[in-house]
Amino acid sequence: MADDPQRNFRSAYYEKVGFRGVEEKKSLEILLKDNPLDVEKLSTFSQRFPLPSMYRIHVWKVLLGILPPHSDSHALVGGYRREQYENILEALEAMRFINSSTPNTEVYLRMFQLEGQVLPRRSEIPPMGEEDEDFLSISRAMEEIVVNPMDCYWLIKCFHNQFNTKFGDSLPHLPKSLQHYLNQEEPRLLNHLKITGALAQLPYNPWFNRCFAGTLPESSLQRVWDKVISGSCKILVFVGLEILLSYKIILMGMNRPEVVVKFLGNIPQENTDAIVTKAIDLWHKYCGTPMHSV
Amino acid sequence: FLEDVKGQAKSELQACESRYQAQLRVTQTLQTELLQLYSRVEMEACSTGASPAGVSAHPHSSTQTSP
Amino acid sequence: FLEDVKGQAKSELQACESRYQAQLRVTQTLQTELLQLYSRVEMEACSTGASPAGVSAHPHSSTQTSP
Repeated sequence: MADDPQRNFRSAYYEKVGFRGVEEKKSLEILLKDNPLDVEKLSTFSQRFPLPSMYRIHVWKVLLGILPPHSDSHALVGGYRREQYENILEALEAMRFINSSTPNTEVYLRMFQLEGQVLPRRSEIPPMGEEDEDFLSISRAMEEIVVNPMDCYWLIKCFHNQFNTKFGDSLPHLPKSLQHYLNQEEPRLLNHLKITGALAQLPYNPWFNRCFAGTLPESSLQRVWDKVISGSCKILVFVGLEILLSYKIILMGMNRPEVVVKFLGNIPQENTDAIVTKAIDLWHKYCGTPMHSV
Repeated sequence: FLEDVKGQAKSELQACESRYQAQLRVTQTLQTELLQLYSRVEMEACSTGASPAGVSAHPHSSTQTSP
Repeated sequence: FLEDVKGQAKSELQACESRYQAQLRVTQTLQTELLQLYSRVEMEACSTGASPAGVSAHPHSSTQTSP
């Protein structure tokens, strides 16, 4: 399918004129009619194509196990999820841990902490740690993507849990991997970053631990998270790589690591869509396109 | 087909179990909070017997922890 | 045999449901107790301070609204 040049040309054309993924949308609709849903096929679809925004939340929920594969269980399980959410919220309100003016993201954090039995004592709440900040950062982005607070909480929680369970061990290796691919694509830039001492100080935490939440605007971010949620953390390396490649000329002109850090911590938000598109292409180039009949 | 039915039942049970576990955590958290509050009330009751001033600061600090 | 599997799944789910319901009642009781305790603490705080009773109602209103 992917080898058909005519089809590739057509897809590229649709992409240009704004009909991107007309066929993809149809094939996703067929997948979503399955009962039970084939989670593996949905993952493969999501690895290959961007999810149409009207189905994104639903597919994420299935991929993250918030909704089970059997569609006829969705009402029952959805009810359980809602009650769980409401009960925790109510308890935190009763304890006056939160009130109507508490920002949603902090509410989600406290809920998550309560569920994980790590809620601090209310009388001695410690300042937010790095992990809390990662959670809040992901929450802030998710909040922009998902309107319903209950869905939002479940997605944040399950995304966070799945990411750390699945990729926790891989995370420390991602910076090395980034260097490896940068060396393939642009050894001069790698060398420059090494010499200036910027390489060690690249924003690895916001890039990899927060999956670019706070770095990319949500419209671009959700296309990256499609890939992460469906099973790849390698995509994060290529997004980082593409950011470096896109700003190569600017970065080559910077000789102080703190200037590089400052620039990368606040990249221009205009062409992030193109960055993500190129990153996904690079990722497919190096890691292959998942082949599954969809 | 049988596996299918079993799988469906399993995922429903897991979701139900997750809701129950969360409720257990809620109970534990509420109990801890109540305990602390009770001991605070008792402490204050004792101290109001001896020195009435200064105690009033505590309850206010608790209402201010939520941003 | 299929009916058997379905029946078992149903009874497991029911058992989980009743455990949850029991836990839910516990939390409701605890939450009510917490509310009373808070209002007592606040009343005492008010009486040790200057302003008399009646003020303690306010903080509760904040717990009623979900974000």
